[in-house]
Amino acid sequence: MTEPLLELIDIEKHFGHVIALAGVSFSIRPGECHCLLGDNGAGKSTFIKTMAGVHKPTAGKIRVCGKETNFQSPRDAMDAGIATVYQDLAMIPLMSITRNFWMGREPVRKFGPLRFLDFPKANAVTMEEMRKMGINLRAPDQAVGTLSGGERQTVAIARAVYFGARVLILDEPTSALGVRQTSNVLATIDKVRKQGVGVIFISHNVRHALAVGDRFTVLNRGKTLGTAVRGEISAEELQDMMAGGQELAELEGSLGGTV
Amino acid sequence: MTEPLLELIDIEKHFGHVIALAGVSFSIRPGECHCLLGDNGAGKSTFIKTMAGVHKPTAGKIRVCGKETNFQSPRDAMDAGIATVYQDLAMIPLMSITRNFWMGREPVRKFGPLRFLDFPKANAVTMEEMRKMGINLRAPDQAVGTLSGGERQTVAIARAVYFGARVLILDEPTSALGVRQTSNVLATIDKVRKQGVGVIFISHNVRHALAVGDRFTVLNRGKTLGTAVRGEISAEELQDMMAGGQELAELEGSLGGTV
Amino acid sequence: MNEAGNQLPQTQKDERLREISPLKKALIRPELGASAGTIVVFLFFLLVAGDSGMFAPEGVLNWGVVSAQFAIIAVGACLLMIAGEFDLSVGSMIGFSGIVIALVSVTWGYPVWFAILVAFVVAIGIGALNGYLVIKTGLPSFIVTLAFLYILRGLTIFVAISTTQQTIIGGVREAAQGDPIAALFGGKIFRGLFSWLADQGLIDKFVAGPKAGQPVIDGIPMIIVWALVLVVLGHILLTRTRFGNWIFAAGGDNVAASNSGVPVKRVKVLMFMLSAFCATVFATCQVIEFGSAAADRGLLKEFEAIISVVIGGALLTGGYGSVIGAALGALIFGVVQQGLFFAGVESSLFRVFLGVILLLAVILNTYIRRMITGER
Amino acid sequence: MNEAGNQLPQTQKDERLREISPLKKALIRPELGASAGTIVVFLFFLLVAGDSGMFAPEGVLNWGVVSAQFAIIAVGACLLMIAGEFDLSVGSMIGFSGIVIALVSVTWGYPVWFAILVAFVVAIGIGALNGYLVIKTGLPSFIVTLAFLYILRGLTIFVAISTTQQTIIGGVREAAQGDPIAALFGGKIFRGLFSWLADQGLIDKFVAGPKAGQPVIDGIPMIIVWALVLVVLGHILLTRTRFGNWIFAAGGDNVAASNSGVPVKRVKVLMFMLSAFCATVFATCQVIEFGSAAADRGLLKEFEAIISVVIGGALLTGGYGSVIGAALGALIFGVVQQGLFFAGVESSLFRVFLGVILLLAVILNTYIRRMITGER
Amino acid sequence: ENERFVLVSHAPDSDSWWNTIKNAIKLAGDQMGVTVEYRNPPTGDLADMARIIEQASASNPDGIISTIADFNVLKGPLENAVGKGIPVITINSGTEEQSKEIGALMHVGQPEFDAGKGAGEKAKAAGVTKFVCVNHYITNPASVERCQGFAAGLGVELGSQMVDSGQDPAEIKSKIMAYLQANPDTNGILTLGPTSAHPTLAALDEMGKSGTIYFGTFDLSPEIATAIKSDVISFAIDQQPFLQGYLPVVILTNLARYGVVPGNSINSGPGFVTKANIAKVEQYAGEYR
Ligand SMILES: Nc1ncnc2c1ncn2[C@@H]1O[C@H](COP(=O)(O)OP(=O)(O)OP(=O)(O)O)[C@@H](O)[C@H]1O
Ligand SMILES: Nc1ncnc2c1ncn2[C@@H]1O[C@H](COP(=O)(O)OP(=O)(O)OP(=O)(O)O)[C@@H](O)[C@H]1O
Ligand SMILES: [Mg+2]
Ligand SMILES: [Mg+2]
Repeated sequence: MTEPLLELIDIEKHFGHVIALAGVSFSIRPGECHCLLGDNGAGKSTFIKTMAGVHKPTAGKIRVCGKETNFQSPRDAMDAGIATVYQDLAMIPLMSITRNFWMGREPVRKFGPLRFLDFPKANAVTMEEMRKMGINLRAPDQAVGTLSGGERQTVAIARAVYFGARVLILDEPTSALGVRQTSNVLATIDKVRKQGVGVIFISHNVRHALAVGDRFTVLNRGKTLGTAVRGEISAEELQDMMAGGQELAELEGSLGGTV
Repeated sequence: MTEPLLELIDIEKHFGHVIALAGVSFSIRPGECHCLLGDNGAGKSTFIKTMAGVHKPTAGKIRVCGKETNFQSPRDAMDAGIATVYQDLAMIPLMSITRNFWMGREPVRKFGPLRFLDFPKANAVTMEEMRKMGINLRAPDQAVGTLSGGERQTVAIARAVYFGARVLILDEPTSALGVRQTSNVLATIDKVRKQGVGVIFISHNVRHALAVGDRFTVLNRGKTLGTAVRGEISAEELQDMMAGGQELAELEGSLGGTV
Repeated sequence: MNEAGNQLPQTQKDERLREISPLKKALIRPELGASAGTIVVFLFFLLVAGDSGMFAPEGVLNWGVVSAQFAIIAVGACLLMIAGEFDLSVGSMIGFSGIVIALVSVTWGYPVWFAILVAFVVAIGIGALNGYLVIKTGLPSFIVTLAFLYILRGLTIFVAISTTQQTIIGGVREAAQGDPIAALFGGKIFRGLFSWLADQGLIDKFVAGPKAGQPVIDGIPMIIVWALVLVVLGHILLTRTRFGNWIFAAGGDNVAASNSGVPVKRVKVLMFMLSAFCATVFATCQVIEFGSAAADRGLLKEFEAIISVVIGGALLTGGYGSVIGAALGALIFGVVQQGLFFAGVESSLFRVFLGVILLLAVILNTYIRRMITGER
Repeated sequence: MNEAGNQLPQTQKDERLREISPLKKALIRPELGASAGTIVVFLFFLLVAGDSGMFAPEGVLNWGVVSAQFAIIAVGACLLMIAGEFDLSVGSMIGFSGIVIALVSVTWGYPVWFAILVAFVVAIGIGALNGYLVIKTGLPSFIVTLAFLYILRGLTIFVAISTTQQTIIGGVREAAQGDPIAALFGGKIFRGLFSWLADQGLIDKFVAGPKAGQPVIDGIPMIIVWALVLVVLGHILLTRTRFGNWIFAAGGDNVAASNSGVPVKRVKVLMFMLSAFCATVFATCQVIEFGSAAADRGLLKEFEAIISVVIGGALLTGGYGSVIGAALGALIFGVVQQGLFFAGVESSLFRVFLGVILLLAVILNTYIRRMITGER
Repeated sequence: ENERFVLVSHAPDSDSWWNTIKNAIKLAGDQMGVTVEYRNPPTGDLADMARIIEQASASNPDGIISTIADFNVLKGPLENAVGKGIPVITINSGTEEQSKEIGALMHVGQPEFDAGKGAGEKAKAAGVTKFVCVNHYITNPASVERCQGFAAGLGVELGSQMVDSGQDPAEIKSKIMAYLQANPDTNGILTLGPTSAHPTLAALDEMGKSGTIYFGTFDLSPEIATAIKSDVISFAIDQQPFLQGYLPVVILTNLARYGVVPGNSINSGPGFVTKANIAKVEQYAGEYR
């Protein structure tokens, strides 16, 4: 078994009097897609923000390629090869596509001691990466605000893929997407995974998770309910785990088992 | 066949140089759940905002119980018995649950010529309606900002159900919800429908739609692709219609048909 | 409160919440910061200026009047701020209304009640224009009312100079003699009570000068009455009526509110009009009391109104606040300003104190608000 | 631009878009409103004040210097506003820095270059404090800097009066004689060129008084040089560097930006420091040129800076704007202010004009911005 | 014929005292058949005033009339105007020496410190020992000089006897009342103009102290005149602003037309208006007096 790219051990996170995470462990290996599932408020977003350096854990350890690390800021995590597509996208509508694409990691060209943004390169890369994702842009200096929701989602993923050398985190990338856009995102996950990147995929949709996942971890009320490997678990079992079991059963009955 | 509660005929809506709706017709009868499906940007939200009086249609007719009407404001639509739960919730986090619940239709008590908010009634009804939806509130004057996402969603639906005498519109109520919350919402739709309310349900998720829908209308690029009745159409056909067909096929193959 | 049908048991949640003490819970209200501030400020001045006459009847009246002035404009600013907008033109409006009253009554010779009526109509009209521009263009009210800050001040000076060759127009007191409406703004009430009190020896009498024999306080100025009335009405409007709920909603999230059927635009325009109304009340009281109007009246009053409101716990971006808080903010502002005089502090330091108090109050209020609303 | 791998063909989209003309597309830039405004303003004054000396060399220098003054503070305000914050303490900072320079050099007798250094260090420190408070407390910068507006103005008056018994401190010019750093702020350049021009008869010479025989314009004041340098550097910083991208990002959405690895807090604090730096440049130029510092310098300059920036097309809430636009805004402001004098308009009307121009500019800019950014 | 002069003052837009001067230049302009433009820095910022003088001289008028509110600031621009051959007359604040150094034709005005000192000496004679100087315009240097002069005339330290009152009448009034309550041994008041004098009158009236405190003020207005008559105000320092506006226009016109000019500066004040000479003054107070 390959060594995990990223390992989180007994992570706790408190916000004032709210305990969002009460000891969660998790790992991701190269080339696998590890799905993080769970109810609303289970702590999924909080957990991945901890991986991404946005939150500092109250307790617990983070290991990158076996070495214990402390992320002081999202930059640290990025520098360690962890790229994240947040649930709320982290795009700035007033700025151009190129500027958004490169935000925080702008390419520079040196003129003696001075360093200027390298626009030709930035634009070219942006156009190319978006094209790879299946979107032909009219112009890279178009404002992100003028794009459709699906297009914005794609910019966010393209950016993460381009920079996300080793671990790619996707927080509910499909929840607001249509059927075609969803297929596209799932196909992209598959493609990226085959390149050896570890993908962490968060979803409420068991079917989406089963379509691409290699391992499945279910969070509940800030704790792990356990991790399952692909093939070992059925859609129904997963669904039950996520929802907590008994109550769902009766509803399923009255609705014809189609949830 | 019962007379439609609400009928929209050849609705068009332009925003500046964007044509969001290019002639959409739609109707809803008492006690049915009519699902509105479609890709991102198909115009679903724009369409239901037109029903709800938020947008005025550029062209087309709206009939309420057979009578042609022009909604000048969301209030007009509410007064005609149309209640809406928006995709972006329309809740104000800084305000208390009761104030949010009654927003725009506050109950008043008269003191001679003066009219004051009737807080005892407002609080009691709020507690009671939330309890009916399965949520026991600690206090009705708690700020909505302190509720979890699922709880907020429930307040929005409870409000719409309480006021939504005849037509209830739900814009993607389940997209951000967990499995259990989703079941809850679907069960509520079922309950409300049985009371004779016409429910318009918008979703990207074909399975959710099939679970509760009586009729299914698919929008694509601002136009109707057609309306199907429950039982006449399978999940696969619906999915294909929503996504536009051929491209999806290949993806499905590589992902094991589980989208 | 019933145990039936509980699919999502609330009690389970508690496992993930640490406890908040019930006392803390009872105390956290929007006005808490301002109430605490008021107590601290009074204790402070009792200590450093207790024997300077600050808490003698005349002293109380002194800072009472100043606080009342702040309170009058703070009520308008508070409701407007809760509705999500700003009015930087309050100060210019005060100068403008005053000049209108003096011009119509003294220069043009109409009765004072008519002049006051004209001033109210014109000012409220301008308030409505402010509001109309804000809702129509979607521009931030900061910019629109900043433009009116300049436009109104310029017009005031221009009108005053081009009609009377002066920027101060006097003689309003003489014109207002016997005018019933003017007395509503410039008179005093409870005169009988105070002379009785003085006769009983409960308050002092003048011992020398032209007023020898009269009580040192001969009544409560109407400006204090106006302030109290506006605060009480504003508080009831905001917390007890349907319209009050709409004010909160308009400021909290105007799209959400208007989607829910709240007539947001009407609410906002009305609040701009209220702000203009309060400015005109302020101006009228001042003009009637001092008998003259000047083009430079009200300079920087908009900031003082905003500061009172913010000290009182309102959120600058709207949707949260309290009229009682704003009134307490005005009280703190007035007491500190006058108290420093009583305490004999170098007067230029007043601004330094004001700035520091503003900062401290706002930090405290933010902490309280986050506890109440779960904001992050 | 390649035809391969196009799963979501872009071309299909066009069916739902009406056409925009290419000319319109080429023109819509953030500075468009300000550029158009500049042209209109110049045409206007060429018509009404063309023969008043406004466009003679001295006239040009006159409004040039005034515009340069506005431009210096507008650059700081512009970058800060794009980064999503406000600074209402600019005016007080100008007064404060000036008094510091005069106090250290004249009253305490240190060399002027040292006094200037002290002023910059203190001012930038206060700017950093402003920024620190804003990011640390999460309070709106409106409130924090409003507090500093009062605190700094109060301190300025207090310090001036308590050390020298005056609110004005003169004698800086004498102290600055021969000081190399002072010349950087108060000197003139191209003196040789201008005396040559005067010898050629291209510009007039003084005919009387102590300066008889010297050209009426003997050089370009350093304040214009500072303005140009700051505008050019600011523009390059904003549009051509990585840091510039961070400024946009910080103002556009600070959570998104910091999640993407932009050091938002650092950017904001630095922009507050820049704003203080610009205010101090302004103050230093003024003190060295006029030889005295007064406690009332810079009153209301914060609004003038904000107005220039907003006329220049920046968005009050951050994330959008241009330094060139702000500079054009400053030019419009300066030309209108001085031009009205040249045209002989009643000066109280200046404010009315200013307010109206502000409104018009902002409405135009909003329209342009919506076209560019697809905002709704 | 139809010469054009510019008068530049240091007062903010709303300063009412300058109306007398505005009226005077209008009258003089009508009488002499010339145009006189009035300019001032809107907020009273003296650096802005320097720009206005530069602007005025760039517009090549036939003469400039200006105050010397701050010699340091205004010296350069005024020298340049003189250098361009534009005749300059200085008025109001500033001294004769400063005016000469600039190269102006003459100075028509009253030195602020001396005016304050004169008032202080008068007050000392009346037995004033502790006073309050109500400064409604503390950021203006001339205002502080007046208070300092008054203190010097009394022979006491100014210290905290100068109050920064702000410009709002109600605030001025309540600040005076607060000050007098906290310092009951105050027996003298100096106000610097109608803006602070009127609320002070109201404050004294309300405290029943009208006439019990020695009260002097700068400048005149109808209210001040009334108060002098009723013994509430002991004197008003009248620098006769009318002359400061009227004379320069007449002198500059005659210089432009006939080349004649008086050789000396003119002291327009301080003149003390008391009950004795109030009658004449009263009729035109606020307009020409
Ligand atoms: N900054 C914060 N301050 C206080 N509480 C927080 C904060 N962020 C998150 N929480 C709380 O932590 C818990 C976990 O939230 P989180 O967003 O991680 O859930 P999630 O699993 O992503 O849910 P969803 O499926 O709805 O996105 C929630 O109860 C939430 O209210
Ligand atoms: N106010 C507006 N101004 C301009 N264009 C708009 C406006 N509102 C919506 N649109 C455009 O109209 C189209 C339809 O948008 P709408 O929000 O109705 O789609 P939707 O079907 O609800 O999509 P989703 O599934 O993503 O919610 C989109 O192209 C959108 O960009
Ligand atoms: Mg989440
Ligand atoms: Mg939608």
